[in-house]
Amino acid sequence: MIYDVTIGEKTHRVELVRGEAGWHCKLDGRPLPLDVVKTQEGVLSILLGGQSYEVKQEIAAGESSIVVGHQRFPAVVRDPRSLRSRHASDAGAQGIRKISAPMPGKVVRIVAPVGTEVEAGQSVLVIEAMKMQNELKSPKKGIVKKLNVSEGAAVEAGQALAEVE
Amino acid sequence: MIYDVTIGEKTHRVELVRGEAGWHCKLDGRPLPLDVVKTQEGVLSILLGGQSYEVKQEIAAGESSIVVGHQRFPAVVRDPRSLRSRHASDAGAQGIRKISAPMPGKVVRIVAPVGTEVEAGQSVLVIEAMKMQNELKSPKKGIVKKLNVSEGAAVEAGQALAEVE
Amino acid sequence: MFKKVLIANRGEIAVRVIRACRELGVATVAVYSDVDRAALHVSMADEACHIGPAPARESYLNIPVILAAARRTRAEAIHPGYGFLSENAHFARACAEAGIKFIGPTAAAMELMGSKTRARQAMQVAGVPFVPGSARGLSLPEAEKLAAEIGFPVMIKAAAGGGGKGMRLVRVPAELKPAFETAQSEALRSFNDAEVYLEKFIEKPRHIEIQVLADEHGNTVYLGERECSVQRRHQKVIEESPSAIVDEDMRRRMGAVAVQAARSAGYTNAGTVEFLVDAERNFYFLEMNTRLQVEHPVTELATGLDLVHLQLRVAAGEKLPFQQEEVRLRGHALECRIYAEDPENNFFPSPGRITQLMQPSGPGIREDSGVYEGWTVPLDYDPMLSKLIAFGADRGAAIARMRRALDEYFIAGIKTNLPLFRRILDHPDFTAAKLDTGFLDRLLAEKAAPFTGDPLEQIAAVGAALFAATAMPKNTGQSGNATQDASPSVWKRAARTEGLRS
Amino acid sequence: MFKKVLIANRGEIAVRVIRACRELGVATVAVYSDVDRAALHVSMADEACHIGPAPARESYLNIPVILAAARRTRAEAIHPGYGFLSENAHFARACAEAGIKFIGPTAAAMELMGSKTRARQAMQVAGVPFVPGSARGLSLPEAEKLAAEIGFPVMIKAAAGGGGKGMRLVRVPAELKPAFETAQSEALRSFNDAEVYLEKFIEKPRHIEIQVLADEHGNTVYLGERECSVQRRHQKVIEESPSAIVDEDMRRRMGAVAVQAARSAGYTNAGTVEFLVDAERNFYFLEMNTRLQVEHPVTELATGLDLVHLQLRVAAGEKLPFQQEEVRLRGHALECRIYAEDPENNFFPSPGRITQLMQPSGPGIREDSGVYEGWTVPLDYDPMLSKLIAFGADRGAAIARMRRALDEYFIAGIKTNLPLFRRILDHPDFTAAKLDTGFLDRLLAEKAAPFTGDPLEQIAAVGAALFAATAMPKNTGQSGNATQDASPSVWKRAARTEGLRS
Repeated sequence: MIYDVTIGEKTHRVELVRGEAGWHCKLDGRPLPLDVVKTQEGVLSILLGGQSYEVKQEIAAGESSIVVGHQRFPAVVRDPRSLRSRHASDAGAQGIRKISAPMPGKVVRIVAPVGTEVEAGQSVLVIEAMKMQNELKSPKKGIVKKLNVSEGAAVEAGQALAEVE
Repeated sequence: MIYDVTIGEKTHRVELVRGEAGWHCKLDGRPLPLDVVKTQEGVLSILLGGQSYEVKQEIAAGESSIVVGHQRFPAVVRDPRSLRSRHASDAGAQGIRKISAPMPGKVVRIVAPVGTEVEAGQSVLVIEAMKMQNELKSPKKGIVKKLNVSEGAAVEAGQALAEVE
Repeated sequence: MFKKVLIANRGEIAVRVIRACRELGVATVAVYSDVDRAALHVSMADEACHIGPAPARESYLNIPVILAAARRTRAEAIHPGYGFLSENAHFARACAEAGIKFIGPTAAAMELMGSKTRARQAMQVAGVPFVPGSARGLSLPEAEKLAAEIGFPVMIKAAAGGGGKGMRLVRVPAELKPAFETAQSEALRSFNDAEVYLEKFIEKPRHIEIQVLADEHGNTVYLGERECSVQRRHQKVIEESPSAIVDEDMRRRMGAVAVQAARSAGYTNAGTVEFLVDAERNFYFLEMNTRLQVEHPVTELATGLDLVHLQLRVAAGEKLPFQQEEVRLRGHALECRIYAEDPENNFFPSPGRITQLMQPSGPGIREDSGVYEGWTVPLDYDPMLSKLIAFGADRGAAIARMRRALDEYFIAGIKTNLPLFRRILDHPDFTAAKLDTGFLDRLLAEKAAPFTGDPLEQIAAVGAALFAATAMPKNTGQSGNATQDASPSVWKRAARTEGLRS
Repeated sequence: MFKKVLIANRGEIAVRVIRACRELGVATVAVYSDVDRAALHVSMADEACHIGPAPARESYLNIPVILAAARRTRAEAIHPGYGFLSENAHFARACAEAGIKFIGPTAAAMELMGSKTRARQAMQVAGVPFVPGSARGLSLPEAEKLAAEIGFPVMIKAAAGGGGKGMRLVRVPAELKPAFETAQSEALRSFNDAEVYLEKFIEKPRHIEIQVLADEHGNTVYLGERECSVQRRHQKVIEESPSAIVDEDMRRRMGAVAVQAARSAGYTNAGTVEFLVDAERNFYFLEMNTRLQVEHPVTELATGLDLVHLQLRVAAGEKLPFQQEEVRLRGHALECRIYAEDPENNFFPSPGRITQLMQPSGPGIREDSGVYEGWTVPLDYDPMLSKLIAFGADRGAAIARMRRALDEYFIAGIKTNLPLFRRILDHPDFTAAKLDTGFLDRLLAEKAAPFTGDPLEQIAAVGAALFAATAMPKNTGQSGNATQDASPSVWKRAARTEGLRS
């Protein structure tokens, strides 16, 4: 099996062959003499050159991270043969000028109606979830071009609420 | 679904119907207004008449017990239609005059060879597992009639090792 | 001692109180809303009463329904926990009228301390310095007038408030109006009371509070201090006891003030007197919280006492089992509040199903948790999941131990603020105890260390591929459909037969 | 402080030492046998070395292989834990010769205390009363002769022994021969040394031991006592600190004797002087254990110290960071040793796969565990899984808290002795602290309370039916085949869609 694993800016090519003795692994062409054991669901114990690593898979809100020790690595895994991503890649990373709801909640106030000129960081609307009110701020200086919701509306995680141009 | 549940000497008839609102339950003919939620694998939260019970299923060494609070109830469940037990019933309870290995191990010494007269509680052979030596004692006064193993033999859990008559 | 106590709360504090009751041989009654039927506190209690739909106002804030549950179950007392009805004098009074002991101060003491005006007067009598500002609720015009007088920055606070809900900092006049309105509506939602007031904002203060405990026979003691300067938007994130800047003398002075404050209010049971401490170690009375605090465990570890046991015993009419001189602090304790929120995304709440939970343990580690693996965190309540507490011989040892425990802690399925704590504990200002309530905001403004080039990145890459190759989309954070749940077992089979192991 | 330490052990103690190292910033090297590749201590360590097949003699007792691992990984020191090589003077010497610090006493001190004759002489110098018997290994004829002299009952002990392995009580002459031989072969298997000796058996003694700690600069302190009278076949089952019968004066006297014993042996690092205490509270020197004890956590909770931290610091050449006068006991701590053994079936070991693990937590609860859910307990080693420790303001509070924690503890897949602890903690003699080393055998001779007629039986019956109806044969204690692992998910699906919930 061949995978392209993107962590931050870097993409690594990982080749895996499951043999009698376990896994044979190449990372970016170099063979890695891994000793891998699955200890629990989503938890691997990897020995490499005498070093011991506990590797955990953290999937939450559609993002997949790999935890090694106390380091977390957001990882996107692609199978180069089928050029689609196995895990949704982090939308937040793409720097779009949309304002979307980060979790389910309720719109309690529109601060900047359509047409309002806003500074970067100025709040556009306020949504509430789990007893906390949170101001959704404009990602850029510009004008509120679009509002897809009105006060009182219930919103889903990821739902696009407004656009700033 | 109908089950006969044997706990100790008593056998209870439990009738279960899974309805829209959850489970309808009768115990020995009397309807019980249960409120049941599965919180984890093998763990139920049962509300009955305002009382809250955490009910856990403990299966170990082929025996099934139900744990409620800090009480453990060895339970054997039978489906009366198919008259076989769902869980192996506790062999130990049947008071047979066999001596069998309670866990995998190794016979380190035969104390009472075939023909030896033994008192109840007198050791017949010694097996070792997990660094502990344990003397297997005669369940009754009598004569060792049969030995199925010799010193050094590896034995499985439940394997009949000797008979006393 | 009471035979039976009803716990008018949920989450970790309900579990914590149930544990204390069990240890004292007291039967417990849990209450739960529609979304909490499968919650931990319901399974752990001896009895459980359904009290309504998810919204707190219709369940955990619903006084008539909760009192009815107490009567029906013949509970002799009610423990309110923190939040919800814990500082609601109407509730305390209603309990008294119903002949049910409210485990906390009297309604009168609560009202006195709840009323900023009267609390302030009591403090003046006690000669306590306090922060300038309005002692009572204001209208927006009044607020604007007062703010102009005492000068910006100012703080807007919910009169019925606590825990940072309905609080807003205002640095310039232009910000006052929107902040005032947000605070009002948040206060209304959180406390059923829109009243807010205004105070001068002290720059770079430390938040240090004194735990007090009073029995109903006139004995009042203080149990050392807690420093809670690590806050985000006035929500405490890490607390510790003792404080690195409080010495014996300062502790005695703050303790004396706190005890006097409590006495002047005729205070009984457990309470906390909060102070702001400036750079010169002057302390200003902030407010008195007339309830058990979230962060009470650090005091328990530093003193060796159990505050909930003591709350129950005092409420049952017992005398305090010790004198002030017998209270000794030993070692250092640290608490991290673990929230279901995403530190990489404005700390927005991240409700959902906990698909995996690996909890730390071992020497010096205590966890007060309200969740379990498989539990779905509802979005209707405060997103705190658990409290992780570390004890060590000194502050350095406690920090090192907390780091170790955080490394062992793993939660999947929902986002949590776990990654944040590592950053805080590694920050030179934190390890040097150079703290003020702005510390965390400054840290969050700093760029997090980039992981690229981290030697572990290669292992992570290989791990990611191995997880993909052995596809186990178990912990996807959704409450699993067929394929998601079935595949792990399929995978497990494969692993065993073909052997992942070499 | 050391840069890197190798832990020559497994299970909970390896995990506990790794945690301490991490807290002190020391890198760790784990060692593991074939059956321990997936063990917790391997995942937790920074490095791991395979040291051979399952049998301890070929792995955890294999000195050359372990030293080679230490050299290869450039470990500066080795922590032996308890058991295995922890009291093996050859190993300590071999470490010294290899230039690797053995974290424990010198080989010489170990040999002195390991030799009953010389230990006895040292004790005589120190004026310590001791139990009559042979100080050295005996042949069977010698044993029979001596037993006749000092009179029955007598105790046979492994010369290289400890932890009850190779110990046998003999009440009448006829029992001597078989017991002697069993002890010899068990000693050979456990310690590679068949030598056994013989001692007078004191009726109804309490087992009370003193923790000592010595640095390499001539400072030796005692850290209070532990009572370990709850034993089965000389295996400690529950330990506590302080002891209910030890007052300040007795503690001081026992402590002085223990410190003198340690000094007379040129003892360094942590050690324990065990005493038998008779009904008149006279104490007799039993032996000195030249290692960290399994039960060290109760001392840690009572004193607020971390013994493994101190072991490492002392071994690294640091001075003790405190004086004897600074050591203060506070509260009461209790430890339950959780074993994979079946209390309803002669306590036979019950190895196998842990299919479910629910662990207690909350106030005053510490767990030092070496296992996790899904781990298969090998049958090759001591069956201890974990240690559950409870702390409370006094003995009663600690017991109540331990009961509460035991109620929260659940292990499925293998049999454990968890059910036994409830019986012990509820026993009037235990709660009254009327203890001696025969207490547990007497309790076990009593018939366990019958559960029939228990009001909970009906709930259990319904629960059993519900589990059958929703068939989830997950935790069958076998390391799961396809159907067993697949069905839970199938069931889960059913539960969600049709809703078990009402």
